[in-house]
Amino acid sequence: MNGTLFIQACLVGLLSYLGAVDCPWMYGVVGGFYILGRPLVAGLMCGLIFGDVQAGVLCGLAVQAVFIASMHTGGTSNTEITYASYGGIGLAMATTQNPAIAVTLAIFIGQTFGLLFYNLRMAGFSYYNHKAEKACRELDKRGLIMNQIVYPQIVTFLVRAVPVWAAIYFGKVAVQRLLDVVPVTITDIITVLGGVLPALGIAMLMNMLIKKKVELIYFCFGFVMIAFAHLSTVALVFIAALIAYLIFNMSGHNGQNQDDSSKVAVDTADEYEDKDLF
Amino acid sequence: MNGTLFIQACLVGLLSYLGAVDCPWMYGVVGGFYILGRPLVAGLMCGLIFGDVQAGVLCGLAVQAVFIASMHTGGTSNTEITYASYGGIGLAMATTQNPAIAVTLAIFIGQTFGLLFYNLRMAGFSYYNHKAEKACRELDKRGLIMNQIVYPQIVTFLVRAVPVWAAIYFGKVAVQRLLDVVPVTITDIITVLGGVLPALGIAMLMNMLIKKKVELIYFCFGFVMIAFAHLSTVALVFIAALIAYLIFNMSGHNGQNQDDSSKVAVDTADEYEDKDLF
Amino acid sequence: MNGTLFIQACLVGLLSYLGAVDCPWMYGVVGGFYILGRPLVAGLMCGLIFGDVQAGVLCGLAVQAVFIASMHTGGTSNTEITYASYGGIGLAMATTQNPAIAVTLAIFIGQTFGLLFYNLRMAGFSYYNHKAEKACRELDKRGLIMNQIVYPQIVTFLVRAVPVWAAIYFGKVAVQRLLDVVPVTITDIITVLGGVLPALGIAMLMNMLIKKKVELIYFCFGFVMIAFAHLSTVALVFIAALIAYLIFNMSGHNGQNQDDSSKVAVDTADEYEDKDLF
Amino acid sequence: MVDEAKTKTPKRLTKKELRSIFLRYGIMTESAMSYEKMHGATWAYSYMPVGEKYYKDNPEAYKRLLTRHAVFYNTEPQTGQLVNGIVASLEEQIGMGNKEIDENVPVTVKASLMGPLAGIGDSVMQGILIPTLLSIAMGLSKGGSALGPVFYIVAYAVIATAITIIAFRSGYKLGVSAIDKLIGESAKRITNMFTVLGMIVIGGLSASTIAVTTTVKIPFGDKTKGLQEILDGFFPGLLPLILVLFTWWLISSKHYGPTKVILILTAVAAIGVLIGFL
Amino acid sequence: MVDEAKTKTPKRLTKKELRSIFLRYGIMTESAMSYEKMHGATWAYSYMPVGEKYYKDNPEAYKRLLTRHAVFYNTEPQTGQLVNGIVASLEEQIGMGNKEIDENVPVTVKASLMGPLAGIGDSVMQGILIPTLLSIAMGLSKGGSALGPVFYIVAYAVIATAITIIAFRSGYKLGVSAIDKLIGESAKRITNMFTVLGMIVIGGLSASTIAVTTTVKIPFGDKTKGLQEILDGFFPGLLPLILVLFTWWLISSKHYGPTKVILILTAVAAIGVLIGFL
Amino acid sequence: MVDEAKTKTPKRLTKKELRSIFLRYGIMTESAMSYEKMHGATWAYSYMPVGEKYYKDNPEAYKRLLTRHAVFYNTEPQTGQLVNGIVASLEEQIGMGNKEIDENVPVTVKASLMGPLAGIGDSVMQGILIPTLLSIAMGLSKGGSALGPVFYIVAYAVIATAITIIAFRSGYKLGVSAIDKLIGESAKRITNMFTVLGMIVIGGLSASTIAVTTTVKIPFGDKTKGLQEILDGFFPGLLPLILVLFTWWLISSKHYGPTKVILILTAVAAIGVLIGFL
Ligand SMILES: OC[C@H]1O[C@H](O)[C@@H](O)[C@@H](O)[C@@H]1O
Ligand SMILES: OC[C@H]1O[C@H](O)[C@@H](O)[C@@H](O)[C@@H]1O
Ligand SMILES: OC[C@H]1O[C@H](O)[C@@H](O)[C@@H](O)[C@@H]1O
Repeated sequence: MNGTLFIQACLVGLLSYLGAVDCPWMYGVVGGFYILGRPLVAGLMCGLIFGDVQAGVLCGLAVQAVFIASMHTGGTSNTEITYASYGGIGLAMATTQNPAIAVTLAIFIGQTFGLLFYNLRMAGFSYYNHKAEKACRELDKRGLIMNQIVYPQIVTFLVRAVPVWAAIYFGKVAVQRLLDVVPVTITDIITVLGGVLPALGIAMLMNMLIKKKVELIYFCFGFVMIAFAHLSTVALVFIAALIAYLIFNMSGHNGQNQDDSSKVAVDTADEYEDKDLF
Repeated sequence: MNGTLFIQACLVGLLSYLGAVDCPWMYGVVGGFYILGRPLVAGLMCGLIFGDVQAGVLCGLAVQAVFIASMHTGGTSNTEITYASYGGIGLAMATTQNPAIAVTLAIFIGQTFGLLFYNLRMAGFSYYNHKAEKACRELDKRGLIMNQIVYPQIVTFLVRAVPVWAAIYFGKVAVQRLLDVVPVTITDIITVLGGVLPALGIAMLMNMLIKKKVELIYFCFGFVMIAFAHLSTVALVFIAALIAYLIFNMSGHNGQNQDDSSKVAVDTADEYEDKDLF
Repeated sequence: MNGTLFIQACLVGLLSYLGAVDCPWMYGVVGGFYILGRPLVAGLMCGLIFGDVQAGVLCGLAVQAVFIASMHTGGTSNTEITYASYGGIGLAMATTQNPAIAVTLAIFIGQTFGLLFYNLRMAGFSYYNHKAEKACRELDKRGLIMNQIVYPQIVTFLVRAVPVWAAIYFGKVAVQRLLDVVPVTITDIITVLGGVLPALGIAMLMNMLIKKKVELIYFCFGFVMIAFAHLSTVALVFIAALIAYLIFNMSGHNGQNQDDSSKVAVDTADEYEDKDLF
Repeated sequence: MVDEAKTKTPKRLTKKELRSIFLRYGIMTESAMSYEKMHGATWAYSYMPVGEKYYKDNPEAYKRLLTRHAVFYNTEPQTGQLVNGIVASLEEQIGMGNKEIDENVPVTVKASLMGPLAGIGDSVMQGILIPTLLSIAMGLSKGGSALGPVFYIVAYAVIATAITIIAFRSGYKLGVSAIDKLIGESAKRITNMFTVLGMIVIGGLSASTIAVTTTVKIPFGDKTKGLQEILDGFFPGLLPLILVLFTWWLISSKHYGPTKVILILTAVAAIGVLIGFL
Repeated sequence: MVDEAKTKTPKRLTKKELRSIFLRYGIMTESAMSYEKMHGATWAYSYMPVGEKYYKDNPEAYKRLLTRHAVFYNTEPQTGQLVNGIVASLEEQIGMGNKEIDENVPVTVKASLMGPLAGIGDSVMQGILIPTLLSIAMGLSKGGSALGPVFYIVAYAVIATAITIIAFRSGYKLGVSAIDKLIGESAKRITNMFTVLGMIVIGGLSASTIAVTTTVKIPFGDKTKGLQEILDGFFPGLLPLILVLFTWWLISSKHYGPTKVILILTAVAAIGVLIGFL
Repeated sequence: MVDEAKTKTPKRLTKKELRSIFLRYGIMTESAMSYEKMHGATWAYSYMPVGEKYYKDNPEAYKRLLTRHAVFYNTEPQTGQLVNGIVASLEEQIGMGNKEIDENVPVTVKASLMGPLAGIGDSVMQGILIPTLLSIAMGLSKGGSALGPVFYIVAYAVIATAITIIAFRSGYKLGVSAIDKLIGESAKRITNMFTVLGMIVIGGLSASTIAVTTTVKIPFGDKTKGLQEILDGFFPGLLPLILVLFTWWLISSKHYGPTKVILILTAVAAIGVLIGFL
């Protein structure tokens, strides 16, 4: 038994639980899913665990690029980013430490086992939900806590930490062998897929935001400002904010504010402000 | 007699008829005036005819730059682009194959003979128009077709294909001699004129679009985005579309949509859409 | 006595009076404060006086950068730019002709003696103002002219031209000595301060313009267009004009124009125009 | 729509007949264009299939049909298929005996739509679409590649054909109801939107197509510097901007025609070259 | 607010109790998330402090409290603290015996707010904030520096925590009055504003994150030129744009789920690689 | 206008008299400026020609004229010619005996216009025009060329003089009717437009003029990297932005005066340098 690897695998497994969307201990999703769960952070963590921060961050960087627009909306996710992060980067760190391999493994793990485990669990938790609801009706406070928190957490720990631990501890050898035999075309396809995947998260968000086809004009404007004018995202956020604010004001100029527009003298600007927005 | 040149001149003459604004056979202006008639396309065609596509395209490119903003509005044109394209590029291909010469010839032919022939024909067609109208009143179907289509087409073929053919077939020698004696100042002036000419087409369009002087701000904005921010036209079209859409929405927020604004709930967004624009 | 320096100092002193905010002789502030008073122009003037236009302009350039956003609003100024310009650049031209020294001296003179003299004079002129008012009540035309123009001008000439003259005539030696002993840290601080100072003028203007915190979005937009998109100020003015014009139109679409919007047919666009803006 | 079941005779136009009307108009619009009648009796030719269907036995009605479509008419021919579609649906109703639609209606519709549509159509097609596609194509042709013209031919053919088809179909579908939509408030908004789009894009177009630079050198100490370089330093494209505004002023305020303007521009170019400015 | 002085019992919630509600929700929201109930009974758990305070001696009311908070609920958990704040203030009123607020109100409030807030919250947090911070962080990590992830951890922790706190406080302060503000006209405007912001930013995001390039070479005379290079010449990012629009169309019009879309994208990548296009 | 034919005496002001009023104001506005009266009795001096014309034989009226124009007054002097023009037309009416205009009217007009005009005038002249021209001029002066200052002198003299003339003429033409236009709804819109223009441009101004960079180096593995370089990587100009917002906060929220702010900024610079940050 490889003692170091065992401990490393345990730590990575633990982190993959702590960074899960349903893990509460890092101040809910704030410190968990949205910090620990991000591949870039996972890269740093795995780097620390495997003793090579630079290699870890480079792996994190590569995986993050694939999952930067990963979305988790309405309980549905286009990828299981935590399995992907810790499974992919962890395994890569345990073997080649090659960012491209990390990406391949992350995509593979995230889209297969990851989504499978995730969806099974999401379906299964109905069981505890019903028991928790029953506990509410019966004023069974302990039952509520056990069924809403304790049992689900135990389950989610098991289906997350254990497989990731196993993947790293036992997968190391397998991965190394696999890498020797996998045809280069497969690697190419996965590389291309890595560039394509962000489209899914973005499309999910578009689906939420865009109600009329005409509104694609906003989307295309943003696209063009980056693709043609080579602005950075930070600059775009400011420009977009201006446009959004103009639209906000514009829409405010009809209806309710109309009748009393004459009353709104200059000196009442501040109260007016409150009524409107900030 | 130079057999090859004869055939080449015939082909160019034919194309200069097919690309004319009043030639129907290429699906009206779609395939004719707006495709065959453009100097860039004429360059390709002449290149094919004279057996040097690259030289042809280069001539077409140079002439197209001069005529890119050429407008044909209300029957009035700032240039006779088809004579210019095929006369200029055709002659240049028959002689020096030099793009600068092509531009000079195109401007010269377009602004002199070209506009002359064009305006004479536009005036003369009144004759057929009256006969066609009379045919309508008398239910003379054949008369309508002859006077509205057949005779005018024969005339326009003659005043287009023949002069262009003649210019190339007989002009070759003349042009070559002329080029030896014409002073460099004249060439310089024509070169400068080539850079200046697009201003006319644009100004004609401005005249159609700009109703109040303040609206020059839109024009200047477009100018600045290209001249200062070095955006491409494609990017500008997207940006302009966003601004136009904002203005469309803005103007919609008064008047009719006002009263029932409260009724427009979120779920009726789609019907609302139809009422508005797309 | 150094005759050349004496005359040079006199000329610089005279210019520092002519470029003052309260000096009328150059068509008020137009030719005085806003032309002669600007450091860039002062640089040219001092260059001419000291016989090295290039060095003068370079000093003017450096000082202008510090004071480009210098504001004079409501009688209050964040710096006494005329003392700064002529004192600083003049002294530098009399000594090292080094732009960095010019900046240091300009900041030093402007923020200390300059503001001191300025504020004392602004307070002191109340005296003449009261006498001028009395003259009005008594229809004492001569008294009005003397108290409103003659005496104040004599005073302002004395508190401006004389100190600047003295600073240059006597300061030359002192400055040269000082420069040998002043620690480099002080120079560094003044250099940094030179970069920081424009913030004050801008902040004063922001204070006048920005009524609600949300409006910072406009400010930030302008900032981003320069800092990220590397546009020039000229381009920004056009873009800003477009946005301002959109907002102008937007605000016009409520209230008064509403009711008669149907009456505003296309052909009355020109009269409508007058009613609105230009 | 009238009740089709009641009477036997009135049949709607078949797909084939509609296609015929569409093509006759699309192909022949400008076949006999004169300044006096412009598209004139092409309409009569286009509606012969309607006459053949409904007025085979009613020569008076047939005559009236042809005669009312032999008057002056002019609009942008491609987007103009919209009007053709509307008129087709109106003439179909008239032919089917719908008494609610007077025989004057198609004439009025044509007369009231042709103006606005010419404005929008020309600016969208000639002002935006064609120059944009051409400038893309010109980029692809650098060095003389045939790719550019081929791209343009394909792109324009596809897009413009699609526009004609969509325009005709929409017009036919909307029919009478189109009049409200196309003349009412909403139409003004759409026109306005396209006008703004057009103004911005042609602003950009003038920056990218008008090529005027000055050759003047101005002395800078012992070296000289191009005036053009200096202009580019603070306002790239200033000369083209001045030129296009000047040309616009000639047309819009002086009401000069294109030929007069060309002469003036030629004079400007000649003088500019002769005095060594351009 | 009810008159607190009148009766002894009804006390407002203490700071400590409020903090407890805030934290219970913030930490446990997604602890037992299933597709069936989503956040469900976490709310019951969060409001146990209210039960302990007000319903210690009233088990029926306590049961009703827990039961009404055990139903399906889902929103973006971080910004969702706003709803938690509002509900806290409502439950406080109910607990204090304010008869004007029915026990149904919190349930209705939750049900009507959760939808809009999910939309805005997800797009602001997952669509704008996280990708923007991550892309900054990725820039800082180039070469493998730990600076990137450290920056992200700190920045996101601070900003997201601040958002949760501000959201909860605003909600609690607004209380019942929030309902108007959050469902009325003004809320629609704010939603709209954020939607526009989101659409523009994700447009930019897709330009910067989706990485698809073609490897096709096309012959250019004797040399070959990359198709990608040609595309970049007139529309940088055209392939990513097409891809994301295609993906969006799959989701929005075809109503495919993420898994199906991933399979399609994988097929696209595989075929693209196999035919040598990608 | 009163009927000029009826009585002999009331004559309108001659061109020469108007020019005199225009110049007296334009030249002398700030000649005796104190914090107490600001432009004060310059107005009395400016309106002496009116007194000489109308009140030669009516010393009481002459006294009243001078006295009412000896009160506190302050606005931006150049654009302020607008008010001078309005007042000239009012005083002309009063002088001609038009009883409809009370002698109080000019005073009220001045008092109500001076505030808004100071805001707009300062931001347009000092906030936009001058910095823009100066930054162009500074570009032209690189290397020490006199071209920069010469350009600025000419450009500002021409533009500002034109502004004063146009402002005076418009004011005189509008006369009483100006009051509505300048205080009503429309004026608020124009003010608002210029305010937005100003805010955007000074945003850009702060990006281009405030020069603060940090000298801190941070270790990056074995090498070090400038913090500034890192900041530039994701937010160019972050330090200037923070600085200007901080300064604005000092002025707008803390209500510090310029001198206090300068001291604070000096302290910031000093500390920054001493701790090795700036
Ligand atoms: O869509 C709202 C919300 O739904 C679920 O709770 C999860 O998917 C969250 O990540 C998401 O924010
Ligand atoms: O202006 C509308 C229309 O007028 C004429 O028919 C021609 O000049 C066309 O090219 C133009 O589109
Ligand atoms: O603020 C208006 C006005 O106030 C004073 O008169 C001076 O500070 C001027 O420079 C300024 O323009």
